[in-house]
Amino acid sequence: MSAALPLSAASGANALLERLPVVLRDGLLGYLPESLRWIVSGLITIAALLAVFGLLFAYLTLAERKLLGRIQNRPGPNRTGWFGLLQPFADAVKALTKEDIVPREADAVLHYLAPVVLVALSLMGFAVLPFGRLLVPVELDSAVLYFFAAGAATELAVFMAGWASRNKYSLLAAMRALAQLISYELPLLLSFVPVIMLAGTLSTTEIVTAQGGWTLGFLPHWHVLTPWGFAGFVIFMIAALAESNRSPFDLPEAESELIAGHLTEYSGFKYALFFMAEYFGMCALSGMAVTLFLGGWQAPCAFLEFIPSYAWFGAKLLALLFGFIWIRATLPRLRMDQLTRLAWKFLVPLALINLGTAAFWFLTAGWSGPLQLVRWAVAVALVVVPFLLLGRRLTAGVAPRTYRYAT
Amino acid sequence: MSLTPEIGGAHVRAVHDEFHGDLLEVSMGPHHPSTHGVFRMIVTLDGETIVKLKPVFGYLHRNHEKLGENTTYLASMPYTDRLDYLNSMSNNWAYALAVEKLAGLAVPERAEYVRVILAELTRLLNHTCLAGFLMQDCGCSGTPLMYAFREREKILDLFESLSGSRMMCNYQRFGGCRVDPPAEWLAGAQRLVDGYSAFLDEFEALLTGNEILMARTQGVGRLDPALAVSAGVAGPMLRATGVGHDLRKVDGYGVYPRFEFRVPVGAHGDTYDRYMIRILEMRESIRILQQALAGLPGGPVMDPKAKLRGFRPKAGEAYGRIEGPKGEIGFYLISDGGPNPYRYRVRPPSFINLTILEDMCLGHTVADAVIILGSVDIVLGEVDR
Amino acid sequence: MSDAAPAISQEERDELRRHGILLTSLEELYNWGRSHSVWPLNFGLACCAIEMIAASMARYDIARFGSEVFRPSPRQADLLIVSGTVTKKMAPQVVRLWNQMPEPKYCIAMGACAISGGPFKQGYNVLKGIDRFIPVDIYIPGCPPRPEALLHGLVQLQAKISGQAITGPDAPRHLRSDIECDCPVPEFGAHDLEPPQNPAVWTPPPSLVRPDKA
Amino acid sequence: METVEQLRDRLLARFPGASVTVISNPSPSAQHSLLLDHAHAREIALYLRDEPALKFDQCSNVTGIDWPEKEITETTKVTVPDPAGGPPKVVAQTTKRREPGYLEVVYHLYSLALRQGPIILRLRTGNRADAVAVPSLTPVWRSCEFQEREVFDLFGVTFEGHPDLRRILMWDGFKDHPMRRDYAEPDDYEWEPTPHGDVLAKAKKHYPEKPAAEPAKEAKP
Amino acid sequence: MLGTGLIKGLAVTAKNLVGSYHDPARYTTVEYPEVKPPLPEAYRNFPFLVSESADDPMGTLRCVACQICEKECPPQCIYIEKSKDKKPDAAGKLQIYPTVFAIDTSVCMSCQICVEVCPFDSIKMDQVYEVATPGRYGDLLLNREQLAKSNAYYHQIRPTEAAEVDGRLAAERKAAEEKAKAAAAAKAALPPKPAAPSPAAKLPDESRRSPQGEGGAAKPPAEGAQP
Repeated sequence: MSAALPLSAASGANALLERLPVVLRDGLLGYLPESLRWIVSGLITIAALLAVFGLLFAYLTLAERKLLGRIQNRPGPNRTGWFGLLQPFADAVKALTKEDIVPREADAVLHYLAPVVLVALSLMGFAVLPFGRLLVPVELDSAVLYFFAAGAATELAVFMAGWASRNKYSLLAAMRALAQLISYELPLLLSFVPVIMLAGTLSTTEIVTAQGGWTLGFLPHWHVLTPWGFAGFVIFMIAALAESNRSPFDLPEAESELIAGHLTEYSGFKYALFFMAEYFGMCALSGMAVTLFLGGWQAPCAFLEFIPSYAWFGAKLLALLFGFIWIRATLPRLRMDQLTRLAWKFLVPLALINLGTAAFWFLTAGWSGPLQLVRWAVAVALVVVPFLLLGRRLTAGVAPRTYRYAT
Repeated sequence: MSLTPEIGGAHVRAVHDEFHGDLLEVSMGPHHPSTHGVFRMIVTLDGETIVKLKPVFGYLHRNHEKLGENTTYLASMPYTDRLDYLNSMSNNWAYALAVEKLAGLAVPERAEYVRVILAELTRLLNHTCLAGFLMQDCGCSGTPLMYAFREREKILDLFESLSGSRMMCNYQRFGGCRVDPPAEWLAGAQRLVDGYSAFLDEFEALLTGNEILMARTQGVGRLDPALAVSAGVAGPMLRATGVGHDLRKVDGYGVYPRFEFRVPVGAHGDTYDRYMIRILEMRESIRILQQALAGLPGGPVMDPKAKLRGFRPKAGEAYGRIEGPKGEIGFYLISDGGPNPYRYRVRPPSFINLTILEDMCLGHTVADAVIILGSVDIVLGEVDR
Repeated sequence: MSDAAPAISQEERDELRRHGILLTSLEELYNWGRSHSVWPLNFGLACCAIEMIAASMARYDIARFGSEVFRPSPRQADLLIVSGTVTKKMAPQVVRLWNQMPEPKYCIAMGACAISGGPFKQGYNVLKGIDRFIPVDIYIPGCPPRPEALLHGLVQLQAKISGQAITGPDAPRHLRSDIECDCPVPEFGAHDLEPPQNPAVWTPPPSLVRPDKA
Repeated sequence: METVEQLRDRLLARFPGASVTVISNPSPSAQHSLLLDHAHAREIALYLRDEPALKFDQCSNVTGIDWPEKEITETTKVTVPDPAGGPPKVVAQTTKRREPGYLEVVYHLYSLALRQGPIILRLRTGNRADAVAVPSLTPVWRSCEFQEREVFDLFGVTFEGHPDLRRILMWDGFKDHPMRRDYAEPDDYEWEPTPHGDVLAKAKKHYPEKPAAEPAKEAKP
Repeated sequence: MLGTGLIKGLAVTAKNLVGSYHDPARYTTVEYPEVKPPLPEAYRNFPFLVSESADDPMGTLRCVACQICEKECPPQCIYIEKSKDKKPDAAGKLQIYPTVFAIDTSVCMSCQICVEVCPFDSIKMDQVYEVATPGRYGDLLLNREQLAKSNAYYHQIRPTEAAEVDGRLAAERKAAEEKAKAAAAAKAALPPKPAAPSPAAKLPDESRRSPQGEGGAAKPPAEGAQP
């Protein structure tokens, strides 16, 4: 963990809660010889991450099932333990004890490696996320680059899974996964280039710090509240949906088309690992979105700062995860060619134009008074007009229809 | 740069000839989440584009016709429930109609009205479920299907309180209906019909204007009207191509000529049209139901001359058909004067509608094939019998 | 475990109990996990499949039991609900699906057709009960059974799983070495399936329940 | 719409060499049908489809019927002169003749354009064993494709000119034609608690010997 | 504009999510094992045999083993064996009774045709659906003892229909008694015949069994007493 940043206007209670995780860790480390501290500190961080996000994964599956249920007018799991709270553990026990089948024809090594690699890679992203003011597992200067490099590699694991299974459906899914990877990596990266441009850094901590402060005490300086930031955030989230293979971009495991896609030949705990990796990836990308656009661990209003920073991070993360689930409950799936077309012909140009908008915003930072209004109007127009034009071209030939009646 | 490019078969084949890729043969089904039962398609793929599709039938061939020839006329009635198991009431009616034609039985007026009410409720049920299943095929995570089944349960409650069974109603009899619907049942039906438009509005708000859905379905699986007619395609699928053919209007069986309703027809014959025609048909069914419930006459629901047991029509043959929710469902019966039909044949609409499945799917992708099949609206009990 | 060991000395009994306590709690955890997370295969055959779908819908909501995760791939499923008529053309596929499922796995024969061929049993292409080829845990008669009946069957199955022991004669199939878990897939013959039943799974009843008609 | 007789006359006028017979239907439905010969069947079908006054553009239903060989006992009353010279006696004479069996394919045609129908066409095979071919009407109406395959599968009628004549409902290696009336299904009724009729006869073979003490189980206490 | 349809859809799901907490129309689950849904009177699952008294179900079965249901049952799941002797039924008339009456519920298709064709109102449809069992042979083939349920039970599950049936049976019995009395008066020398040798041969007129009576719907009482 990085050295503690100076606490600005923090009260005593805030400081205690804020420091609690670090204090606990340091208290543990105090009993160890100096030479071991660095490694044990790392292990503690990893353990804490695994515990928190492991639990989050468990309850996210439950939350998804219950929310889907509620949206569909039913309660969802509610019988295993009080309020269904033990359901994830029952699933875990079952998955752990389930027979593990490796098809005879499959490439046994790759078949085994794919879920392991996938989970490992999706966990790597967490290393650079600033979970709180004092909670950054690894402070890297090029944290954002590292994060997306690790994230991009997950699709290779999906491809591994699809290829190694020697199943036609898995193979189709693997091809889809690769095409999706190549298509959506670009808008994903382009969407946050403006953030880096404006913050002038690749370090996640500094990006969060750059979003600190409030106008009038309640309007935070988050990137999402600027025209380019909003556009970037939306593009980022769409691309994140695709990167984490979530509906409406869950083409690699499209249930109604490809059985279970790349997962078709996986059983037992290996399957659970895939599931875990999907949720980890979703959490990591949401965390990155929080960091880049939603002000990271910053509180939305000045007077709410007494709540510890990691709680704010968690709340924002959960809000985005709820969005993932809500979208999954509503939208149908895109087709492969539509998916790539959406990326290349809509999101990429939009992200590029957004780069220009951000540049305009950056150059006009000094404008004030009535010029501030002009600045906003131009920036909003730079976002909305391309969206409308590109949107119209994207949906050309697709429109609600009117019908006639026979005699 | 639209989401639905023109993917014609010829174009695709030309491209394929240019870059000789290896073709991949995939067997979809008989266990596949979106073949709507135990249907199987052997699909030859170039990349993800379909260059050949051969349907394989028979995984639910449970010898309906043979059993029909070995049992009495009456005993076949519960078997017709299990033909198209979503729409037992319409199947019952089609079979009863064919037998009534064969034996020359008359049906009391009240029974005709009750039959119309039940057939239109069945149409609502079937089209609602189809819309839900189609959305499921498009990749929705169950939500539209849940809403569809929420309404289905309400209709099934009505069926259950009238006939005793949720799905297998076994309700129609030769020369009338088994049970006279009591007043409270009719009131319940009226409540359901009154509330159905609101459900349809909500369902349409959920999906009809959805850009993803429109992009997925518009221009996908086009069907040419001439081919549709030649291939015997019937029902909403035929009307989606622009042919305004509805047996309720053409044959005017039952008391349908007394009701005012319109027949929606599509212009493109694609999957979206097939979906929308069904939505619009449900709105027309609601109109028919309102009229039928308002105009239901009194009297018996059973022809007093009709016999339950020992039913032996004179030798001869008859083909009776009605406009079922899936298309023209017909029964062809030959009597040799005995208690069992000599020949008992079902004209299964969903089986015949599948004739042109390959024509519709060529040049599209696997994802499209799934929704094209979904929009054909098959029930395997009827396809394979 | 401790009760199941008669005719041994007290020391041995204590010794066993010491192991037994551990064994019993593991067993409980294992059975609890298995019984509360029964994921069915997304596999419908005929009419009963519609009621099976209805059971997963809002009115009945099989999700309350943790079983709404209908997996489309047999590799991830625990429960095969044979929901409808199994025809002879379909029977090999069903057996294949069963073999593809990883242990522990369960089978529910839902509806008359799956149990005995039901109303269609006299058809030439209808298998007279899926228990001719694969072991069935729970039978749910009805044509089709109500969704509540399926839920009742599921509760019965959960109870059955909870009652199983890890070792001994009560152990589930997959934990016993004397039972072959893979079922041979029948082949299409010229007139019928070959073989028409799997003798390892299916045995005719020991004596006739019904006296012969005079 | 024209009556069947008018239609027959029209067809005979148009196709002089053809044989078109009206098969009348005594039932109240009064759906009479036309029996066509093989040589002209497809031409006549095309004519029915394309002739502007008829336009039977949809073949709704195709099915087969099995008419097995029948033994017909006819009783005729013959007046026999009494050889003894008495008044001639009326004697009932029974003659038995075997009517050969055949398979029949029935097509129900409707016109969507003119909203008329049905016209029912029938084609008959020579016998049930070797001469089981009829011309396929799939080139005329696409809807016959699967339905003729079904008739081939279940009845064993072969359709000449069908593009893809394979079994459709049963598996490929299946040998029998189960909808024929003399089809004997495989005996697999080992366990039948409540069989009747044919099934009972089959099931009985599988019943074990009845134990002597057994009947008391369900008998009245 | 691109996206309006998506947002409309999201609004519908959001409405349902919120509605599930306060609107009963948007939360339709019946929590089955604890809450059992009320079954409509017409609901049918498997047949049972009506006996007049609960104490002696085998002695008071209404069934006279006429075997009509056995013949008419579409999947042929009923098996009946007639008795060789006769014994008095509830009305005191000597009747043949079934020594064996078995229904294979693993075959039964719940079609209710046996109920419709039964001229003696002796077989009715039960409403028990919780019949899942791990045993294949023992639990699914129901014999006479398992099938017999009392008239009181019938009244409990189908009050309207049972009352109607009772009324009709009482009228029939009364008419039969009067007829017997009249016959006895006319032919005082001859003792009244208790029962026909074969009940099947002396079935009541079929038209009486107009099929409307079966669904629990209101139906006028049988058209007059038997002549």
